[in-house]
Amino acid sequence: MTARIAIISFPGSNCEYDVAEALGALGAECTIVFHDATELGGVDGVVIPGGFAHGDYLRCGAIARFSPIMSAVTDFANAGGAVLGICNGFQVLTEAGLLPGALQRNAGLRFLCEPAVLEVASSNSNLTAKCARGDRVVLPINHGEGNYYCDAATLAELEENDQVVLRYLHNPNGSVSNIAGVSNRRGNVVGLMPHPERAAAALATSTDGRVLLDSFLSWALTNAASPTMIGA
Amino acid sequence: MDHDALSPTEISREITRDPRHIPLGLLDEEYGSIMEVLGRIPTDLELAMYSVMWSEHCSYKSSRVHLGRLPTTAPHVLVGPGENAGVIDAGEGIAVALRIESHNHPSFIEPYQGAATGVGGILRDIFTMGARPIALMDPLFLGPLDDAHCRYLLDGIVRGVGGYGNSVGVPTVGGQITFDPCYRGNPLVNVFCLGLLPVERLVLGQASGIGNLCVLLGSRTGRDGIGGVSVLASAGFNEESDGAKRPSVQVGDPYEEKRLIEACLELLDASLVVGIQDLGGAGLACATSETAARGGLGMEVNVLAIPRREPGMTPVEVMTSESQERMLAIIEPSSLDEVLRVCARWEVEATVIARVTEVDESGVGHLVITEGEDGPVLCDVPAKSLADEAPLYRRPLAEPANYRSGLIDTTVETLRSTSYSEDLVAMLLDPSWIYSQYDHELFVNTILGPGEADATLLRLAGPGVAANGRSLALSSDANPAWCAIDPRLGTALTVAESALNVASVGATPKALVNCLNFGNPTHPEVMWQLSESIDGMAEACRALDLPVVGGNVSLYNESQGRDIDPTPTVAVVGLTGTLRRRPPARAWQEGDALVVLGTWSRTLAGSRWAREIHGVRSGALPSIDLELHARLCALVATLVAEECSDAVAPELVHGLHSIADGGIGIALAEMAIAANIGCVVDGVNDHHELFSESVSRIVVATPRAEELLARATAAGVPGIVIGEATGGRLLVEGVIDVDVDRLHEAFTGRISSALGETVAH
Amino acid sequence: MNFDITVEIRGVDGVADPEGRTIERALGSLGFGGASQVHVGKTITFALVADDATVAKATATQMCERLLANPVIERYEITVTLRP
Amino acid sequence: MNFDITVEIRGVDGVADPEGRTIERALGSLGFGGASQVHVGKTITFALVADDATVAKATATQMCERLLANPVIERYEITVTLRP
Ligand SMILES: Nc1ncnc2c1ncn2[C@@H]1O[C@H](COP(=O)(O)OP(=O)(O)O)[C@@H](O)[C@H]1O
Ligand SMILES: [Mg+2]
Repeated sequence: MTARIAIISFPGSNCEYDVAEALGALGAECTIVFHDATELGGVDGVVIPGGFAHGDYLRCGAIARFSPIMSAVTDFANAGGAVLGICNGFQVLTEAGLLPGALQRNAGLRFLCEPAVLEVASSNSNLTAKCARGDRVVLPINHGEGNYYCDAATLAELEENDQVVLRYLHNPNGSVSNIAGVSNRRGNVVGLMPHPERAAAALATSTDGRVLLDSFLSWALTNAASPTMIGA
Repeated sequence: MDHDALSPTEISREITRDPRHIPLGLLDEEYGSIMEVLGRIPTDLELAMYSVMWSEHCSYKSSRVHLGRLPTTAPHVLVGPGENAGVIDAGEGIAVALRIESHNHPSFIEPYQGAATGVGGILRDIFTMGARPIALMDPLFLGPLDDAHCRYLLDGIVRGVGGYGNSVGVPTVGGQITFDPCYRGNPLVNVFCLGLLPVERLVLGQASGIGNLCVLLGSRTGRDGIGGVSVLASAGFNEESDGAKRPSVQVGDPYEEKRLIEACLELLDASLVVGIQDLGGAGLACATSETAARGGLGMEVNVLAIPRREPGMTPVEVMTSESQERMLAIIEPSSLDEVLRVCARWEVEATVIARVTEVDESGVGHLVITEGEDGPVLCDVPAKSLADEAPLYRRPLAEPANYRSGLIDTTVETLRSTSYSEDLVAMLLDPSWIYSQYDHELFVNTILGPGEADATLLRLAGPGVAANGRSLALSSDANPAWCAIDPRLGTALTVAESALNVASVGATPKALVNCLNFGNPTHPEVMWQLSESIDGMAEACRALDLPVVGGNVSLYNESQGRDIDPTPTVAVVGLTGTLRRRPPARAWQEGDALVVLGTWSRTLAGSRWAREIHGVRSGALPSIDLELHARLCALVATLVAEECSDAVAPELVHGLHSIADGGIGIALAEMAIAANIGCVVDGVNDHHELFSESVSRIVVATPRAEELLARATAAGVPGIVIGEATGGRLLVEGVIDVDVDRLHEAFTGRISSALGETVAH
Repeated sequence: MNFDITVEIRGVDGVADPEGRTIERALGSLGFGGASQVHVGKTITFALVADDATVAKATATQMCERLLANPVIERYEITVTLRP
Repeated sequence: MNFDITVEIRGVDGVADPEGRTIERALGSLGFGGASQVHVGKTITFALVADDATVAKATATQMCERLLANPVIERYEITVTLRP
């Protein structure tokens, strides 16, 4: 079966085409949904791609969270649908309260575009279901504000519920506990700062992103959002 | 406005009676010409518009007589110089638009915003052609890193390029960095942009169709950058006046530009626009007069219709403001509703401010500016007189007094060092501190990114242009040290270097754009440098079949009366066939033979070693045989293409690195660092051979040296084996012996350790 | 009535302030030795039309809660002044 | 003596403030129609040891000129209070 994926595009988003290409190459059918839409259509999964939604003004993701489409995304997530936020998408999901914590300016105060070595910390998420804990992947990072923060109580909860999805081997940005990606409790909503779609093309330096994206697509197909709960 | 024409005596009387042209940067003769064109005394608005349009920056009045000597045509050139960007045909219905510009003076005054708005400006030049920008490059030239103010400038400029480029969603995939004391008081920020378009979307910045509407898109007009082109870009710096120039600083908004790009491309895709023009230097004065002049028609502008950011702006301020993120679209009246709808969706403000008018009885299109729909006429001038009829100067040229004596000076060949290994370590510089702050991977096009090879290699693809297996190679190059010694040969060498860089990733060089950064054009030596440089560029481009499809001239780069070294920057774009694998990069494998293909050279004139280690800047540059260079480029492109085009790689080439500044020494060190494998070289006899900067050559790492040399011979290219890749040390017998780890440390640390310190004003 | 609103936004205690730390180090290396506890915050100012100061304050508080501040990492303080 | 210094940094008049404009639009679309002239600035606070308030102010001014503010596009305001 083909997974149907909605990729949300805000004014200022810029990775939507890249995500569509990478997922398309893995067999998904992608639609780019502009932020002013109020419905997702019948999809199996949602991706919020990287970029600078609303210019990242005020705080990254702060304004995007109020775009009309976000109510539909929230309903979809609450109904158990597969939602993935990459980079700016991760920031949007934390601002929207769909994921715990917040992303702050990199500790080095500089934007960083470079490869990062990551360790899979949990296979209990839509992104890592096909990986084993401890697997290593190389994915590019590309952000100025990827410094993940949450307070000690939240961190303990994340660890306890197996919600830390990916960790940096060498922390590039000051993130608490080397966190590169987290999920919600059910594992159906995942956010990460690195870009799996940039490690998927045939001639890319690393193709480690494929297993993650493939995992997301399979997860989306087998764990369809419960339609009765959408909009409930 | 019916007046009898002014007589010459009336004109000269007026020039002295009321010299209001002086603060605007116009010469007496220029003010006189304006009165001749108009046959009357200009209004304040008219005079202000002439002053910006006839500025050096907009009119190329000092350089235009020389630029005509550049070769600009080839069958694949769709648009050459004269439009906002050059456009070449890449085949299969895809066209490539490219352009380079400088933002030097604004970046000195405010490095972050200066660099940021430089990026914003060049992007508009590209999408105004109907192309989606997919790549930026940023050649930078700064004073030395041990100078605190230069570090402050570098920090701000890099943050500015990244801050704008990253957020607007266009990757910065390359560039270059040069440190030299001559840029201490006048850094150079050149910005290159490349875009892709389906050939049929190509549009020109023309106002056609009488009665058509001109819609101003994007930001509101504020007081920023008023007179930027005449005050900032067309005069040099001296201490007292810098403060007074500050109000010209413009602030960029990449988010507005991003929405503007999307809105404009959507308008073009829907064929809702008949012409479109970006607003850059000279703002609306330039956009209205240029589109009217190109279309051969007139235009009537209602200055009150222009949305403003601040109250109380005068018509002069509104028409000459350089507020960023604005475009002027010319549309048919019937399209207006649809245009407004598309713009509203992208939250882009759109306002009708003018309409296209017919020519008068003598065939002249007038630019008329009124205050209100039927209000008073503030300006009524022939549009062409603003856009195309600035005075042209054939400024005096003079060969610098020390030019010839410098060429025959042989001091450079007598220089010695106590440790060439230490020299090599001191010369290493890794620009990754710069490019790691730039998104260089967006659109998943980047096959070989910055730092990986001699040129950046991108898929020939982007949003709206599906990947077809082929790719684009890009390289930007400049070598002011060569050009300071011999601007003609130095520029030819720069072009040759750039072409070979593009060939070394398997591409055939297809087009070149240039940014000519020079000193004060009223100095005859500077005009001589410019003229020589253009001749050198023309010779090299002709020999290498490289049409010049666009460029930019930046003059008055001087501080405290000292001109910068002549700095012609070039960017060459090439195309490859279908790639199935990543091409070999700048590295080697254990056991590879190291071969130098191309010419051999001993002279140290113009070398980085002579300049940086010994402070010597004289001697005769290495010569170049351009025909041999063309053969070398073709051979290298073929060898690399073979490695990545077939199902099975021949593995004749494991890695390669062209030789330019720093000579064979730096080339070997960079390959060793990338491979983390050393080498033993016995074919380089002394420091002359190690550091000489002849550009017609390349180091190739191969497992089958005999076969490679046979290929070279067959192609009419000389080649020799100089050594072998092996071990953990870089060893050049009798000259260099240094650990690869030490090279690596020196390489990566130089900029970041300097910038780790405080960055204050 | 017309009010001027100033919202001061700062990091909650416990959140690292790398910018503050960097400025502190930079001040030190520029020779400004006596500075410590450097913190960087954000100030948002705007004009607001409201019936009275209480309403103005309540509206500004709502703005902060919904948009201007992120309670996970930020706390805010609102000042309301009547426009002269 | 110990002083608390607050430096308020804002864009000089006439310089575009795209962030302020974007926030203004966002507030409007959230139904906070009454807000206008939104501007975003930066506040830097620190502790400073100085002989007296005049010296403290002079030092803070120097800090602004050299590092904290960019006088080309920003203006700053310094408040000095004695630490209790
Ligand atoms: N050095 C050069 N070589 C070739 N063409 C040039 C050169 N300098 C400028 N041009 C061409 O002149 C035209 C006008 O340039 P410019 O005035 O900078 O454009 P804009 O008005 O968009 O800023 C451009 O098409 C440019 O390509
Ligand atoms: Mg232009």
